[in-house]
Amino acid sequence: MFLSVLFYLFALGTLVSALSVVTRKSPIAAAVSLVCCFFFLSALYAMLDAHFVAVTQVLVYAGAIMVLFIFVIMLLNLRGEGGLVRPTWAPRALAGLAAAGLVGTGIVTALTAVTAKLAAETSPEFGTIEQVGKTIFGGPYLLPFEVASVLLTVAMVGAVVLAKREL
Amino acid sequence: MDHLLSFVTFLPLVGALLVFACSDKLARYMALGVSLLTFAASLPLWFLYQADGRGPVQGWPTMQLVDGPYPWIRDLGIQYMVGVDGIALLLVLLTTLLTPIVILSGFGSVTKQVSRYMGFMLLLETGMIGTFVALDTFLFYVFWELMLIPMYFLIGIWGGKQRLYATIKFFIYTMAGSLLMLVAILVLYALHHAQFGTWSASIVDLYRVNLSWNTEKWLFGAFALAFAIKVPMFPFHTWLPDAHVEAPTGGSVILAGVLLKMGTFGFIRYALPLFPEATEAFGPTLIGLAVIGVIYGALVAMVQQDIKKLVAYSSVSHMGIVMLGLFAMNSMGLSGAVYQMLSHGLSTGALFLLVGILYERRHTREISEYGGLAKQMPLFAFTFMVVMLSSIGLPGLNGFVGEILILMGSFEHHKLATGLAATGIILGAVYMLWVYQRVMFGKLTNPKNQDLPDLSRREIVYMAPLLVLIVLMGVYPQPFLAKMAPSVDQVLAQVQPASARTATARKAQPRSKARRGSKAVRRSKAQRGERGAPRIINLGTGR
Amino acid sequence: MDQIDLHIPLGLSAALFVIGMAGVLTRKNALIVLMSIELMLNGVNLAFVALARQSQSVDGHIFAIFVMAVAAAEAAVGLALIILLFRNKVTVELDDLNLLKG
Amino acid sequence: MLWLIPALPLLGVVLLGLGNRRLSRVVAGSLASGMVGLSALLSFATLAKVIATHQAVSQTAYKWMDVGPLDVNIGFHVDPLAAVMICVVTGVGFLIHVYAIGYMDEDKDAESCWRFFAYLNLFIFAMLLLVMADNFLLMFVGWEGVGLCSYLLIGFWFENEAFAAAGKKAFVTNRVGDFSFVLGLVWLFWALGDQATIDFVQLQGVLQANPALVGGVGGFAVTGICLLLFGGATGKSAQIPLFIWLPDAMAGPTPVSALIHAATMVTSGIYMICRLNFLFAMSPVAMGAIALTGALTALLAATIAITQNDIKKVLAYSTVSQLGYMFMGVGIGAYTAGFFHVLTHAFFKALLFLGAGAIIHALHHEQDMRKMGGLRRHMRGTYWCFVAAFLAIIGVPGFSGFFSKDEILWLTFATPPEQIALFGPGFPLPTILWGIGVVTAALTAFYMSRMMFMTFAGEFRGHHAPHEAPKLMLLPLVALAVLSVVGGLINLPHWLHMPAIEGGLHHFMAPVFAGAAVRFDGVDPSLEIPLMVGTLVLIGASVALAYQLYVKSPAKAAAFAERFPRLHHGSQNKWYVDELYEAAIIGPILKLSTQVLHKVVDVRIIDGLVNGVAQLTLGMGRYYSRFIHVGQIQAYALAIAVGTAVMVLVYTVGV
Repeated sequence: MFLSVLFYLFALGTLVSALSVVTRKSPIAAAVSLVCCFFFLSALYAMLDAHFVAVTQVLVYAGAIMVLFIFVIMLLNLRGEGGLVRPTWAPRALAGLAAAGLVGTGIVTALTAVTAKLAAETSPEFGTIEQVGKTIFGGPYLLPFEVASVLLTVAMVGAVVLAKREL
Repeated sequence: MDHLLSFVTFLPLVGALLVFACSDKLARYMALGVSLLTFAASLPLWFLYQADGRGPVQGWPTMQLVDGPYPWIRDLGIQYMVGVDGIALLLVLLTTLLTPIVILSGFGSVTKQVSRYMGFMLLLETGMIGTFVALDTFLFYVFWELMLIPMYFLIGIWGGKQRLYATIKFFIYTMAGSLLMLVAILVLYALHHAQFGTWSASIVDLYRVNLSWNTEKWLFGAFALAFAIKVPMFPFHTWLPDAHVEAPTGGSVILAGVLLKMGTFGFIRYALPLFPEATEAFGPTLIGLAVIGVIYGALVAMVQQDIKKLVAYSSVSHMGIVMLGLFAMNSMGLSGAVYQMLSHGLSTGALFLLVGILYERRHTREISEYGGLAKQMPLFAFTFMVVMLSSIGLPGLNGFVGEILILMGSFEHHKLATGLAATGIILGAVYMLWVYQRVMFGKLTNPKNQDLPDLSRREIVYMAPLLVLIVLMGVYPQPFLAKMAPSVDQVLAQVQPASARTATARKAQPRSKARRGSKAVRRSKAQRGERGAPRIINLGTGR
Repeated sequence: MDQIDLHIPLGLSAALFVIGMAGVLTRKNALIVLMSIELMLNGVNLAFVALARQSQSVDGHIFAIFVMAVAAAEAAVGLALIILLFRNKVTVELDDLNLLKG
Repeated sequence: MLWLIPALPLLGVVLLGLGNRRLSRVVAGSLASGMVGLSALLSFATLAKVIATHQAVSQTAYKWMDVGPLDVNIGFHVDPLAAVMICVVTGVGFLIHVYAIGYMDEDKDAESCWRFFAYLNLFIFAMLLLVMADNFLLMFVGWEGVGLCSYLLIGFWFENEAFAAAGKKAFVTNRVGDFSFVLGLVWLFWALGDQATIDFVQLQGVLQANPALVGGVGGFAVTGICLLLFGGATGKSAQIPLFIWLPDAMAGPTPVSALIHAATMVTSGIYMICRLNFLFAMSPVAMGAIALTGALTALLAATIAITQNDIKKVLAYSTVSQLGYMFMGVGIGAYTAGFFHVLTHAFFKALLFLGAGAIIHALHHEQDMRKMGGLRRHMRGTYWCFVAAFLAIIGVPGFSGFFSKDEILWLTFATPPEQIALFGPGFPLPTILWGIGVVTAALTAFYMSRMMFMTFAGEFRGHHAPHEAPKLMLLPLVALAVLSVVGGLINLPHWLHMPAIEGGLHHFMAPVFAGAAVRFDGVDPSLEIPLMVGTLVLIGASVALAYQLYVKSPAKAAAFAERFPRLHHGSQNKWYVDELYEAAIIGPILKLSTQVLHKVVDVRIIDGLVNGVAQLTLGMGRYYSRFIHVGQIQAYALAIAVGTAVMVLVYTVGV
């Protein structure tokens, strides 16, 4: 019961902080909201027995990626500029919201078909680093995993090439 | 040896990747080396291919040197499978021969972005060979479109003044046709699944699909349109003059030499055997267009002021003859069509090379700018003469063999069309001799032509093989014809609609000829032909 | 935990996705748009994780990890692009970017 | 060894090509002549063998094409007809080669002599293929090959635009004929059905066994085929309507005119009909058409020849006219007579051309007869040779031309009308043809005399002092003169009552023409001598008239021309046939191509449509892009979102 309440709370937190991300005028506020959101999510992952993912979420997202974001915000010294798209585009903003709403409605409608409850129990190893590691390195995911590392390297090189004034 | 064909197909691709990475200077030799290697690798195909042998494909004995099938997109039943029959074999060899020639010709004429030019040429070669050897329709389609991309860049980057217009016109014309063809392939693919319960895009499997007349009609239309644009048949030909005029020399040579053959090859491999009834029904229409093309192309060629445009229109005319042979629906017509495809590839390719040589020296293609060159460039004049004579079908040179076979073949069922098409041959002589007279004969009056150098050693090197083949294929065509004969019979057997099958049976009978002195020899030969009879296996009999 | 319906995490996932999408579509600050994209990716991740638990298979986790890798790459390149953009145009406003206008 | 006969000249071509500029005139000429000479020796050996064994010689070199029902070899078949013909080709060819060594010494560009001899050798090769071929297609190779060589040689001095144009005209006109020939060949091939063949010997067998295949005697198919094949012959042998190229072909060096445009190539049409006599004999209509075409051509060309001033043009029209005789001969079925005339004509016309060449050479390329005259004194050797040829062509008894021409005329007269049933069996076509023939003979005598008198009689009217031809040129002239005089001996007429030697050629050729059943019993045979005498009288009168007009009182000729200006101009301008073709065929085709097909159909209609579609698409794109293509990333994202939304909705709600 307690866990359920906790789950709902975290879910609510996620939702609120997510909304905050897209509504803050200041980028830094949005970024901080996003960090909150990531923490809540991490908690949810943990409750869903995805221990390794939860940890990675904190390390990679809340840690690495968000630091990068905040760093860039500070580097560019951005203040509260940049609210919604310009007034002339108000219809477009509305259209965007409507589209998002439509997609959401669609997804929700689809979800109403889902009646299952979350499985009560899982095996103790489920979601542990060991199991995840074995799955990654012991099966068909090995190659994609290695390719992902290449992707990251490429992204890194790309970022350097793009952002550096002169090489 | 099992993978020789794949090796030949993909060697230029690998080469292209290497060449792209090279410096311009190195790229030339690298590309030449790769293309020569490809040619060398493709030569064994000629010897490995046994015209009377049996390949591993069920119901398609003339398909040999098969590599595959290897699953490619397993869940969709799409395979990698390549192989050649006698017809594709010759076209592959034509491709591998022309590519090094074209690359060598580009040594002088291409000055900017050389490595890319050479790379695109090699990429194009893979596309062309792949199109000829693919035995899976999806694979075929991939190669078919792959050809388009390098060609687009070749015209668009290294072309003349109007190159963008030309390249986009070329691209969209071709694309419009090939997309329809893709739809048709998909429909066939789906029908195959509906009828046999398995997904397969293999051409052999698709041959078996039963089609209602209504479906067949539309599918044939889609395929025929795609191929007719590529051929090009009147009235889908207007991309050709533009593309040829704007393309760099190498592009024109490949375009005329190989790419146009894709259309006729497509008819032989796909449109005809897949849709025999529609072929029979629409044959007269296509023959009509072909004949119009023959005469129209020749007439329009006659009045061109631009040499390249003239040659381009002559291609329209010549390819019309090929189409006439294709739809003659007998072995002479079809063999002639295939032979003419090869001849046209050689002679028109050579013509474009020669025009390119002139253009390289004078940077103009206006006929009126020239005159009297024979005095200044005797070797060039001689080469031009031989190629021109080949193009107008002088007996003893390669063009004649194809033309006469086509005329003889098509006369069986289409007397009027044959008669009309033959007038195109007269006109062919008119415009070719006329342009020759205007360019080569007379006094050398234009001061700019005063000291044009004759053929350089490099130019001699790449023209020589073409000349040798032009003569060889004229005086001794039998080896080529023998290579393709069983394949031609195979295609014909597949194309015969049920109604006409009996005629095929008659054809398979030993030919009784009252030949003086050598009756016994003839008999045994006929028996060899008889052995070919069971070739006509169950392909298409499912209909 | 036995009281929770599966559609709670899935619904939350959808909500995150839609919120992110709304952000992408309506905000003009490129940084916030990037953050919104991260939100969308996280929405997907949540669905992966929830369904992985439901199906008792860690494959979903692995996908989530892959998504993170891609997100990291995307963030790195995206931020680099923003820096570049800022350097050239002294703005991160997407409205000012209309070179694609035909 | 049969293959060596054509192979030697081909080898000559290759050697000359390899040697090219390094070869001097004499070396190149000797090489070429040597090859043809060797070939000639082999030809005579072959002829001797054929005479001795009474058997055709054949040889198959290799398989050329074998496709479906078509099976062609590169094979040679030398029967009596071909045996005689190859001897003429190589023999006369050899003489002319030798002559050409002398003739070409003044060529400005001595370096191109090798080219000239290479072309000549190539021509001999092609002509031999044509003659020796054992099948239609190989014959066609030679057939077009000689056309090509003719093209190359006419345009040999290609720096002169007019010469190059003449070459092109020759080739294209020949092509028109070849087109007809090919259609005839293809039709014949398919008409035979299961027994289709293009081998001459087999063809004869098939047709004799089963004439119904081509519709039997007088059938539609056989008539069509024969007319189409004859169409090919009109091109090659310069008959109406395709004779226009031959006079222009005189642009080529004179040895070429002698070899190609007099002795050999132009007779290939007659040769072809002789070779296919068994086929042509099946169609009386076609035979009639051939005979009539021949007769009309003979007359037309003769009427043009009488007013030409260019010595070579006179000879050219004379050739066309004589070819007309030959066609008349083969048309009525007198194959041997026609072929006999081919032989004698080869001798005397080659001689005339070579003689004219010697004159032109002596006068530094002056061809206008008005600037000649009195050459009898300056060029004695040439003069006497010329006289021999002159007597032969006008048909003075004893000379070769007399025998062949007289035989044709008599047999024409004696042909039963139903044998050449062009206008129905009752029509007296043979008599009309004979009449035309006699008139033409008189005209021939007139214009040849005119030429003789203008050239050799009177005083020299030119500038450069003429000189006698060098030995190298004179020797072939003498050889041909001898042949022109005695050539008739090979086929003496029966009324000489010398059974041992009469009709030699006729007996020798008999097996070749055995397949064609022709009769010449339409009239009383006793008329033969009187008719001959009458013709001779007419010829004599013509010569006398020419003497009057051109030697005695030249003013009368001019006055005569002024009396009938239309006739004179018409004749001088070749009855405006070229102009007619230009206006009726060439002009409209060019106009159609430029004005309609290219400018309207291609550019306006087809490309207009294509570009129109492109413009439409572009326009639509421009119009709509104002709303959609705004350049804002989010706008595009919105489009994606809307699309996604629709998809999701379709999926969930199931619209």
